[in-house]
Amino acid sequence: MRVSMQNIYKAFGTNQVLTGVDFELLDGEVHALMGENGAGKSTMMNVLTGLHTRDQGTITIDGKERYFKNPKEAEENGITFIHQELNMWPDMTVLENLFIGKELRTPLGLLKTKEMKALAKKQFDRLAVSIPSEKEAGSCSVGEQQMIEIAKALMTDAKVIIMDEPTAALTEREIQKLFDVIVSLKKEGVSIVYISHRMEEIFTICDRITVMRDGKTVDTKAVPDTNFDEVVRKMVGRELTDRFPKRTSSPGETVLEVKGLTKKGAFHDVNFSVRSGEIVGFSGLMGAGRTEIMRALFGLDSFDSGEIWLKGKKVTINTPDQAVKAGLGFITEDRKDEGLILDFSIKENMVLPSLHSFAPKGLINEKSENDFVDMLIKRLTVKAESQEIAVSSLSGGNQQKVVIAKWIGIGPKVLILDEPTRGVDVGAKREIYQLMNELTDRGVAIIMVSSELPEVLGMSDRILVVHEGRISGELTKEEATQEKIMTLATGGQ
Amino acid sequence: SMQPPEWAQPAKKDDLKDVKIGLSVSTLNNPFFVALKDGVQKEVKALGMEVKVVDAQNDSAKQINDVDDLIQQGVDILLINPTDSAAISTAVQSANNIGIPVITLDRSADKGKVAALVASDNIKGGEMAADYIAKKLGEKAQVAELEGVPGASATRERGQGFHNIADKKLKVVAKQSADFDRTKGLNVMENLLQANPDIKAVFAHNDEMALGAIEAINSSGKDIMVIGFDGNDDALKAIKAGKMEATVAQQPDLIGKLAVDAGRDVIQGKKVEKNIPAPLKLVIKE
Amino acid sequence: MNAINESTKAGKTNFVSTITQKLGPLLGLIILIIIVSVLNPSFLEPLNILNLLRQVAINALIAFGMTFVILTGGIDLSVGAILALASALTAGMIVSGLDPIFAIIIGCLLGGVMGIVNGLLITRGKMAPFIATLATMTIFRGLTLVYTKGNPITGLGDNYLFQLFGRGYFLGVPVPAITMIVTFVLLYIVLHKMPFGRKTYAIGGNEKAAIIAGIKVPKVKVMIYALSGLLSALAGAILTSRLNSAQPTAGTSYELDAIAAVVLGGTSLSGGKGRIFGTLIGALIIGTLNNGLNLLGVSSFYQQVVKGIVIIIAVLLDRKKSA
Amino acid sequence: MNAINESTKAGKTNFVSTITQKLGPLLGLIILIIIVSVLNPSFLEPLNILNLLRQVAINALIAFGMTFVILTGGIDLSVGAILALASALTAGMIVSGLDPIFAIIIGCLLGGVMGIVNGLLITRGKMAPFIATLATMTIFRGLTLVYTKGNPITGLGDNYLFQLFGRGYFLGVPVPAITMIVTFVLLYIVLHKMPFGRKTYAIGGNEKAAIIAGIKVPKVKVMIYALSGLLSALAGAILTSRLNSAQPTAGTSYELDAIAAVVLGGTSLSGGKGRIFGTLIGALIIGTLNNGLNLLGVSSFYQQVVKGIVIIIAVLLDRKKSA
Ligand SMILES: Nc1ncnc2c1ncn2[C@@H]1O[C@H](COP(=O)(O)OP(=O)(O)OP(=O)(O)O)[C@@H](O)[C@H]1O
Ligand SMILES: Nc1ncnc2c1ncn2[C@@H]1O[C@H](COP(=O)(O)OP(=O)(O)OP(=O)(O)O)[C@@H](O)[C@H]1O
Ligand SMILES: [Mg+2]
Ligand SMILES: [Mg+2]
Repeated sequence: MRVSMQNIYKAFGTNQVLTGVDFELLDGEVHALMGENGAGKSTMMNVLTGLHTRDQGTITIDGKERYFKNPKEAEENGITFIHQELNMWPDMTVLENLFIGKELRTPLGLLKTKEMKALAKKQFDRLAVSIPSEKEAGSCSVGEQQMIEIAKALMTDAKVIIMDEPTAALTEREIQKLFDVIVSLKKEGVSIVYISHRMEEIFTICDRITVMRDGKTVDTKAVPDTNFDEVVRKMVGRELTDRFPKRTSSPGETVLEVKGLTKKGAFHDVNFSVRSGEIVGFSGLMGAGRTEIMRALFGLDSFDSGEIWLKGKKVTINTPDQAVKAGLGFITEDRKDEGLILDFSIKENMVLPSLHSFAPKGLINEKSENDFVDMLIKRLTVKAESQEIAVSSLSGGNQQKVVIAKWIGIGPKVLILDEPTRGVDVGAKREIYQLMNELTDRGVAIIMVSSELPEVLGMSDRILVVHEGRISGELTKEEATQEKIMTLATGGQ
Repeated sequence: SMQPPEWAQPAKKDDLKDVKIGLSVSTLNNPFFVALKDGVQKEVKALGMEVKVVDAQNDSAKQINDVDDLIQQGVDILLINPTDSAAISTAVQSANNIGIPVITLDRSADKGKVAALVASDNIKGGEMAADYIAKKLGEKAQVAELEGVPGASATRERGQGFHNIADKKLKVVAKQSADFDRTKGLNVMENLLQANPDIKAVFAHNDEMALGAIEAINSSGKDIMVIGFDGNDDALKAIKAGKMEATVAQQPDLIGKLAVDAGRDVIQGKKVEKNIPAPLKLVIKE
Repeated sequence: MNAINESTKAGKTNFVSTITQKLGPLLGLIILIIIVSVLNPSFLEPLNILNLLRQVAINALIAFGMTFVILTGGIDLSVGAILALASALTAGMIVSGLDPIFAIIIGCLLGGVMGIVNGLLITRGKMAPFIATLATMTIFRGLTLVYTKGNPITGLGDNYLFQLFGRGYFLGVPVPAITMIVTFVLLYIVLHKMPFGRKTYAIGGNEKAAIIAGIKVPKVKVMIYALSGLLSALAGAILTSRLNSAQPTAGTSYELDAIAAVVLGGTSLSGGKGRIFGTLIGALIIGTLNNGLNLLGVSSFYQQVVKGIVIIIAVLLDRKKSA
Repeated sequence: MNAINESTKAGKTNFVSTITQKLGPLLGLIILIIIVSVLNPSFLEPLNILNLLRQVAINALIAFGMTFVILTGGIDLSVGAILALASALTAGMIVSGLDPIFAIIIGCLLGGVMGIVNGLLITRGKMAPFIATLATMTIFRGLTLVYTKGNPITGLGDNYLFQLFGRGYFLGVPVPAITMIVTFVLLYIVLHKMPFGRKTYAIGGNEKAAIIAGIKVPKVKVMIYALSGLLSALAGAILTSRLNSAQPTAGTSYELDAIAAVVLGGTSLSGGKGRIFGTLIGALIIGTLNNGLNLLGVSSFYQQVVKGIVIIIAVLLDRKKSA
């Protein structure tokens, strides 16, 4: 199926998101769509599939003008969208999730459960995963959930599949399987729109690349005719010298020490320490238990045994407020769900953990609050018209900067960053790395949990690898390689 | 200060030609008070006066607001059917302050100056019911009592009157509140019958509950005498049809009429009785 | 902290917790029945059980509709008011000479229409269900009083079928109980065996995702509020027949009893989780409490205290289990 | 689709929408006042305005507490019951010879304790606020009836200060109105100028994020339900003084009026968004409606219909603007 979108305009209120974008998808190609956060990639695809209506422009499908009223109509006409945010019903079973809105039914209107189960199994086999169809979707790992979404799309006999960051939550093995499926789909003549911030993947799997910036198409090129640096330059509109800025700080004395931290069924005998000015990277497969360790450390979850020492003193951390008091900051992996209050302004979000320091006499001193936030906005180069606008209107990268800024106010001794650049574009990524460097220069100890190996290798002073809830090895910056990390992460020696 | 400021006091009217009456009713969700209101309106019309009606919906706080609002509209006399005797006192006092005479209907006011109270004697009515049962079924018969909304003066007074006699002459084996409500009367009665199969008579604090109780008794197949209170249309019909034994009938429309008449007398400067009794009668099948 | 932990549910405990979750309310009911019947054996007499079933029917019917509403994450405060208005209109039609059974059918449809008004305010008007149905509750109550002038409507004649509907027995079982059971079976099928039920859960679980999945969310919601209205009107018809009259203040605070039944049955007020079987049990718990406390001669003042405490204990136990 | 577009709020429109959002309810109130006073000029007479303020005070005080509760995404159905129970206990203390002012203070504290019970059920017990406060509502109502034996408590003596509290004037303004305004100013400062207010909004905006930011969410919530209970008890004290007695059924369905005031004031029932100034306006709107409809001689049946319709219109207009 050939899809052509021409001169598409779309605004949300006064926010002009698409300003005359063009896009052309051919039969049986894998077409990468790239651009910074907020460039309008997801929006363009939502316009195509009818979730949003365009303000202007034409869409043709196989040469004929065609506009869908809603995603379901698009799907019935062969265009399926795997959304960036998982569209899951955590309390419903996997099977119910797969067939929502398109259940098979008898002429009397009753559900045909057996047939649906068989169909589900067929798709899961194709993806080489085994997920019991009676399992509650919410108890599946994020990777499994992503696989369910993909299976859902495969079930529709699609001619075009749009994948919006499908690999953000997948393991290497799962990604490989997905790529196999993409190749076989391509052979069947299915066209694929592939949206991702992961450069390596784009160059592995895609045939052509379209780069967007500020709601416009910048360029479309075949993959062999372009390279990494050119794509990045077109995306951000300027030259990006190096992806990972140079680490300059040198680690000082030990700030945090974790001894024998254990929680049955989650992690066992976790020992590690972080020094001031040091970045310790936590690597491992998806679901290895890194997030759970950090949540326990921060007092969000309970643990069974173990000790936490800060600057040589044993501390008790049972609740997050104790952690914050002790000087810990936690940037969670899900910024929308746990990091930000979306309706709050930038200012209100940034001062939240340190509110009381702005109200020495009980009343909040707005002037010092404003000054402080202005300073942070400038230092972190948050792109926003004012500190009063709601964070929900910021792009992903800028939102992430607000989350980090939040913790600067408490003067943290230790900062935990869980997947700090997930879903963040190259330009913003670099700025976040720079910020981490600045923080360590001031003596902050940083724990960085990340599933992106280049990031772990590029930014950490020391790397700990987690495998099934245990620390399976430690590598210095110098000795670490992708291969060594992967071996440790999969349980090899 | 307990008085509104000078600048806010309304100008006193001295033109008594077109008399405006304010009527505050405790509730209009109940046929009794609807009839009472109708009685007022009919008499007012007959006398060529004007009446403003407000409905407190059984909420004492709303009622004193309502009375404030009536005063605001410049009524010359207030007819108040209080939701509660104690709670209405402040409203009566504020009317007194401005010099508007007050007549209460069905219930009295604890404090403040009331020109007249027009009411049937609820205590007496309760006694009549108990006497009737004792007379019909003999002493020590087992009876049940369906009480009205807890705390309502009708509940208290009718209950008091009933027990004045019943505690001596009858055996009250069960009493439960059914909130003056027919549905609750039905459900509560069903359950009471289950717990006390030997009941011979039921006294309900109003006809609504009595009618509910009758439905319960009918489906249980038992033969139990039911006495209600109020004498509303449904109850009278039920008595006529032989389904209900008796009711202590009030005459709400008469209460309304008597109140208006008393009000007229007050305005014309005539002397009125402090307590104006409205006749009460026990209605049984002829 | 709690909010976050709540969602932490490992795979294995799931099976056990599903079982206790399903049996929780039933267990509660059984314990309650045992307590009551030990204290007063007459509770278990057949006639009392039949009475109990009849008393429960009205609340259960309303609570069934409320279950669908709550599953979508909504709430319907207007059920009691719809019951009263529909019942008044039905009685009015009967008095004016319409065939009673025909009047009941029209009355139920009118109840459905009132529910549609709720649904449209919520979907088209984008009002929060709480405030939309709070407003319509006031309006429907007012209209009932306007229509009845505050008086009960009586003189409904003695059509045998009509009387049977609220007061009669069929094969020895009270007709309202039969109506309740038949409705339960139908709705059980709709909720658990048909796509409509899946959509109901999907809306409550994740409304945005439901929209993207092509579910016509507004349409489904309107249908659900219509169902709630229709069932309230049906409950109203039973009440009208039982009382042989329409009461202007009928159904006052029935919404609270219905919501309590749904929650006691284990359905979550935030939507997406719950079962209609639980609601049936919840209604029986409340009915048993009312009936049992009366049988035990507990004063109506203490009855309220006991009811509140039982609700708290039941919900707390349910929480404990799933934690 | 709608649900998704709803969140569409671009940076620039924010400013304009904040303005209309702030003025929306006030505008509604002004329009209402104009309509009423054109139809009946006596509405604007000084005494009526003073009466109106006094009438509004009770609902406004309760609604202030409710605003905090709703901002955290909760709800408190027990306010009316707390009012009744606290009022009965206060009256009981006065009758038994305690100094009335002292009794009022203890009564308010007891109201706060009842609120703490709510708060603990919700935080420790992890109960949904709706069901927790529904249960405590039943319990507190029952306890009130048990304590008062269903009778009003009278004979409160004639302590001048006590009578002044509900019925008196200070500098020409009714004392309840002064209590309301002072409370408003204090709570305004707490909500908009102090960390506690920020925390309140944060919890309603995103509870998980608030927890992670180190806010002691359970503590804040308990304090807020305590505040709501305390203010209900304060309103109860005013009512006791006005009625010169404690009524066992006082405050019935006051929770609905309070919630309506909060929502009319533009606060969102899902939490995190709203202002206490709006609530004051909301309470004035409801008060003006009650007072105005009485002055216009509208029958109480139609009053309900009109009130419901006004609520719908007001909320719909508010939606329109922010859309
Ligand atoms: N429903 C919506 N309402 C309001 N603004 C929206 C909506 N959807 C997207 N936007 C805005 O449109 C812009 C483009 O968003 P879009 O999601 O298309 O970007 P993207 O290129 O997919 O970015 P990312 O790489 O972060 O996914 C952003 O500024 C975003 O805030
Ligand atoms: N809130 C939750 N509910 C259910 N399961 C969870 C939850 N949090 C974690 N898990 C499960 O616990 C295991 C460990 O997950 P964890 O998030 O700690 O891993 P991770 O190494 O940080 O990986 P990720 O990169 O996905 O965060 C996984 O199997 C995950 O599915
Ligand atoms: Mg996107
Ligand atoms: Mg993680």
